[in-house]
Amino acid sequence: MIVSGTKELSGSRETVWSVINEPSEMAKLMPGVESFEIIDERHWSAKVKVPLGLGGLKMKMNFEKLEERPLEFASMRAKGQGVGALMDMTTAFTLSESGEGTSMAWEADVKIAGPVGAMGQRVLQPIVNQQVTQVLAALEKRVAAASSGSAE
Amino acid sequence: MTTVTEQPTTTLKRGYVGQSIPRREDKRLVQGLGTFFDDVRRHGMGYVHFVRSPYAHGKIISIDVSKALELDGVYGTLTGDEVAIHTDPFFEMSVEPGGNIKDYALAVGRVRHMGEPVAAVCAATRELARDAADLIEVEYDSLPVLVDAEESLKDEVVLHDEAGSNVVWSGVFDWGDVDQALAEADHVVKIDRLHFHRFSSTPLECAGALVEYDKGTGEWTLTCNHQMPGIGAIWMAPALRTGIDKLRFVTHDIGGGFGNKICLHPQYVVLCLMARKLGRPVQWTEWRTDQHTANAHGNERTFLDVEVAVKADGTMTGFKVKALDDCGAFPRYEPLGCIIWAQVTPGLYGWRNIRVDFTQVCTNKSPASPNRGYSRMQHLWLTERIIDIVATELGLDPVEVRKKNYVKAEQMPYETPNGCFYDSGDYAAALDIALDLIDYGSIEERRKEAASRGKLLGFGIGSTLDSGTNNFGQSTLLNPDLQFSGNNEAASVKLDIFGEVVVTLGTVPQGQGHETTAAQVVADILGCPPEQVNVRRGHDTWFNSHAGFSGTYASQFAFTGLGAVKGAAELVREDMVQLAAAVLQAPVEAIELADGFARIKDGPEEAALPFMALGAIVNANNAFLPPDFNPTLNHRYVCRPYFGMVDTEKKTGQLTLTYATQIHAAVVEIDPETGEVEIIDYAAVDDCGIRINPQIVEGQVHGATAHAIGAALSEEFVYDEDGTLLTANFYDYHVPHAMDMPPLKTGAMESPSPVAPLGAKGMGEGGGGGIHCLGAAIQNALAAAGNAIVYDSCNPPHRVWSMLQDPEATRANVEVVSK
Amino acid sequence: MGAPARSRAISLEVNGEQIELEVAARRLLVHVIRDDLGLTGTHVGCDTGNCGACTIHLDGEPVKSCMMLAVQADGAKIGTIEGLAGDGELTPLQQAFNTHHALQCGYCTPGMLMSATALLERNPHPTEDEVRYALQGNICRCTGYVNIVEAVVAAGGGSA
Amino acid sequence: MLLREVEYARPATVDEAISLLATYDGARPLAGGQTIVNVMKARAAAPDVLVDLADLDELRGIGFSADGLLEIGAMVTYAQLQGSSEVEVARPILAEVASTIADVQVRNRGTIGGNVCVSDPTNHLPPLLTTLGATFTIRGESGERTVSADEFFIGVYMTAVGEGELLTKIGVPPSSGAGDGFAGLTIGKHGTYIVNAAATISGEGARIALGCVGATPVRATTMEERLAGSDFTEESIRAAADGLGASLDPPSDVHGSADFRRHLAEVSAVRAVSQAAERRKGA
Repeated sequence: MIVSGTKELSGSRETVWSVINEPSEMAKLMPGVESFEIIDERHWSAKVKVPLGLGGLKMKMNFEKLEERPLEFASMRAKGQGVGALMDMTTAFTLSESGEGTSMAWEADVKIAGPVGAMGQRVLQPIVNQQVTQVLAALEKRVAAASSGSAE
Repeated sequence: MTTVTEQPTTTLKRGYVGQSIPRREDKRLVQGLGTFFDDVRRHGMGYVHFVRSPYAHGKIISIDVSKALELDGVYGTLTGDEVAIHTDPFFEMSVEPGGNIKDYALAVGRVRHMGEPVAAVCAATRELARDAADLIEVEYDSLPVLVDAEESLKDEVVLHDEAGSNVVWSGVFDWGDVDQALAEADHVVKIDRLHFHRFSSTPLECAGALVEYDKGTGEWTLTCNHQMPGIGAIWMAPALRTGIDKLRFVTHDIGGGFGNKICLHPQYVVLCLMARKLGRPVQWTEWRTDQHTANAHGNERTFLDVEVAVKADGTMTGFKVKALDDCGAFPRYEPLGCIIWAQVTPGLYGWRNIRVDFTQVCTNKSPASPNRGYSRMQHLWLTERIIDIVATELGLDPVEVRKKNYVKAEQMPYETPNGCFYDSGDYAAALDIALDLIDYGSIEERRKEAASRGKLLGFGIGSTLDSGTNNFGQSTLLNPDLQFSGNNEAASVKLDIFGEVVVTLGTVPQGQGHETTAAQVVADILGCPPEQVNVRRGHDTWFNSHAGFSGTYASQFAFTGLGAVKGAAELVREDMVQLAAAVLQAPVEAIELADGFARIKDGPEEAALPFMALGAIVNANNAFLPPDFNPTLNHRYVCRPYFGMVDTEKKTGQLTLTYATQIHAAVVEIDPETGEVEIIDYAAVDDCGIRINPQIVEGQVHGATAHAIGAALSEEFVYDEDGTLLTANFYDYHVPHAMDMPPLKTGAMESPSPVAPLGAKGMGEGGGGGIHCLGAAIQNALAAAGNAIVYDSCNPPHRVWSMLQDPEATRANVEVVSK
Repeated sequence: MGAPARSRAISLEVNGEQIELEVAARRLLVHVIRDDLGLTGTHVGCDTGNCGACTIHLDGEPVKSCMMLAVQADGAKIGTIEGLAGDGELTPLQQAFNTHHALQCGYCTPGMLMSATALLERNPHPTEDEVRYALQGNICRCTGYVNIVEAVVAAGGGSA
Repeated sequence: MLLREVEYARPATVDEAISLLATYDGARPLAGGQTIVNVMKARAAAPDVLVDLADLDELRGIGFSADGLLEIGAMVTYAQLQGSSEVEVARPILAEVASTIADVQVRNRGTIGGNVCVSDPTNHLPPLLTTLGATFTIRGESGERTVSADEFFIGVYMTAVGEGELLTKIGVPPSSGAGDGFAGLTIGKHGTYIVNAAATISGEGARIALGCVGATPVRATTMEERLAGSDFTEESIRAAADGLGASLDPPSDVHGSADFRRHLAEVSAVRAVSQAAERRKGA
């Protein structure tokens, strides 16, 4: 499943880059992160509990930075394993200047395997969309805060 | 020149046989007093849970069980590495390349389908075992996934390195001269592609076993629900490097099998190893999701490049086809499916020129396993599709074209182009009964009435055969080196000290009512009421009479199962008659057995011995009998049907023995806006020769029909491109419930089998009649809305809707070349 | 107010007998019935609550015992298949299942009987459609439902 | 089939329940359990604490508010809806739709509150309650609030009921001469919906909501506008539905492609509206 979109952010490319390219910053944006660990420059891991109305879906996620061109492009791979589910996601962000702010084009290729993947297929896309919406909303806030912070 | 094999038969006095006696199994089952494997407990037993692969294809990088072992209450674990050390790969039936495949009880180094067992853990409770399984860390590297048989054939990705190819088996079957038939035909109808989908009978009780190991003797006891322990032991004993008698299979009641409980040997071997490793009884109960993802799917088959030779008058003289069978990740019972279909090569039709180019491949899906109508159903679907597509394309009447092409009653016994003998039957007469039941005469009127309500009405026929009793010699048509031929089954009958008749069976019933029908047969032979006959429940390979391929499969109980019962009962009868003659001092000819007595025919009333007296004399009071007279009242009989040898060059021979006929007819209404298919009339006519118990026969017809209706309209194992099974539970894999099933009308004929011991033919599997007649009925209904061709055996609303949206896409599949 | 706990002492009336036991909160009622109480007539046929083989009576109404935690049943009256025929005397419905060949492997039968018994208590003379509606939550893979429906209708005095 | 460890509490009052939900991390209410127990069996989503609402009789009532609103407690089962004389009088469509949810056993346990709080896109009641103009009363430690369906359904498995809160009742306006309809395509009879549509026609016009085509019920607003002042003939209803499918972005799955769902959305909407119009005439 491929989900993609473009988000206009009211912050400079430097600000946006600093948020999305800093694992610990990114961790704050993701819903349900319970713990976070940086292994090395290119690898980090997190324990997440995807919050759903029925209770959390617990997963252990491993992230790997794949490619980066500062201020312009970054891609990473996230592999998550929970009980009966396995997630493999490759995401890429492309930043460009857009007036005062930054335009961020993003794309994610998400694969969910395992029995839970089979059970949840009809709700998977909406759930992924929900998560993405939450991340983007948090990102918007964070960038806004960082921008106003730097302006002070 | 082959001739029909005459089986030794005696005329059976029909008394209880032929009656719908209520089943004796029922009394315990309706009170919840049946004993299924999961009902059995042992002191100190542990529960096993499997860790299963979430990947359809991947390398196993590492397995770490340490955290699981730290958990309180965990008894131990087992991984593929240990399995590879302590067992040998299972015996493969194929020649190369499939024969080189190494199939172990747990994944060794690589996973090849989603849900494949990778490790096992045993703990004090079911819940703990699953907790522990969650703690086992397995690291995988994913590999490219094959979910399409045609992709598999390219061998760009190979599942089994040791085989070097995804092809399990391939070969050409060529009977008659199809090229000449096509050359001489007035019309050649070409069909590019037909697809028979994946589904299975999904017995309501999942698989499982309780396994105990006796360290002193090296023996394992499996309290289980294997439906064919004979073959189970043949697979397991060599893998476990032990003797076949070290494996004792015990079954009590089994919650349905339908062939799906034949390939349980991988899981059972894990349980055997675990029981031995831990020195305690271990128990495993499969869950539904596991059964769907990783146990037993029916064979999926794609038919390519079909060409049918048709004469101007509608006579079909032959066809050729490329069949591509998808058996999933491991062959297991395969490649037997590459030949079993040949038992019904021409279907019900008289065409003599048939060429089938058959290839079977592995894919990253659940392994296949025999499934009610195993392998024949797929082929019969092809023949029925051919008939209806030819009829549609050439404007022939589906009833008339069938009657014209059916093998005729006067041709029976009929030798098929590949040397099988259709023993008896009158297909056209059976069709007439079915047509009457659905009021065929009113179809056009009903079609108009439905149209006035915006519905598309369609009518269809499915004509099939259920071939009963396997000749395992057909496996040598796949692999001449196999040392298999023929078949046999055992039973024992004895008269006990208090005059009870005790019967044990070699068969392993899962709902077919063997306790009842065997009692009917024995009662008639011994002259007592069936209540006096105790047919022991279940099966125990140590104590029941048991033969090499003992089990319940291949629609063969009526022949070999009851044949063995009959043989053993007749031996006991002979003893009883001789004993009575000796005691009553009358000639043997003067003795009759009736009403629980041995007596002198037309003799005085007191010249009679109750069975109890006979039993007591032999078992407790026999000193007065002369030394050279030793009636035992205790006999075992092995029924060995005679098949003769198959011809591996010509690929001909008697592959089976009896052919029951099923003619199904259905009327459906399609809602063109949603693609929903509603069955508004359904009739199933069965001719299985002598019906031992008509009510049980009818029950089998109902059940086989329900399976076929489910398969035709909703049951489908669908995989996505990553090899994830999308229909892994009863939400998405929809089996018909009471509101989905239409009322069924049934009809019966009795064309006694001239070859079977009781004139009765195996009939439990049916032939998938519903799949054929519903496909035909849907095509018939769609004729008024673009004339789409039904190309798939499963037609849920979305598929019917797309056929309505783009009938041309389906029509592009078919071409008629007329001369 | 009781704080959340991983196990709980519960009391059940099972087939007329009062039972007290301590159960883990996570355990399904069906497992407690089968494994702890030894009433193995209640079966498990799926893991998603579709098949109805585990149907029991909870305070007189049919429910699926695999879709309930045992702790939820605290204080309830439970009826299982073993309680239908007192002293081995089959109920008319059980008898009708035998007469009409309404079972083959017998695995779905207990759940089917519990659903049908509840129907007949509410509606002693159901029509065929009413029977099919009442049994929709019970999957049978052997019979095609034909004889089951017939047996229930017959037990209600009708003919299907 | 085998659940993770979980803690269980069975409060005697609504306040206790709310307090438990607010106090314990990962606590979730347990109503009929016909979804959540299943999900826990798969170990998919896993609450840490279950707060069983079984003893909260306050949530089991069906009655009328002072201003005539039909009030249904969150713990009212589908079977109760089927048998309720209040529902029969005030809004019979609720009983009619409830009678097609799953099967007898599930209807004996499953609740209206559970159905909406799960907010599964294939559930029956979210689109129905959306067209009926239902209100949802949510209570938390800081008090009670009442929201509309549009505010209530937030996403898949997500509703306006926040942590430490409980849905207590659902208010449904009585028919008052309105006609209600419900249609769609299921997997087998009374099975899971592939697409469904609910419609209500009253003096104020038509309200139409679609299920299974998005995370939450989707209002067919264009169709509603086109039907303003309509005579509700079959032609006019079909004309109003034209293009509805194209406006949607439904998911694809094994039971239907996005295109099939778009098509079914139109068909279901037409059928639901026709049924509603017919019933309004008959009322």
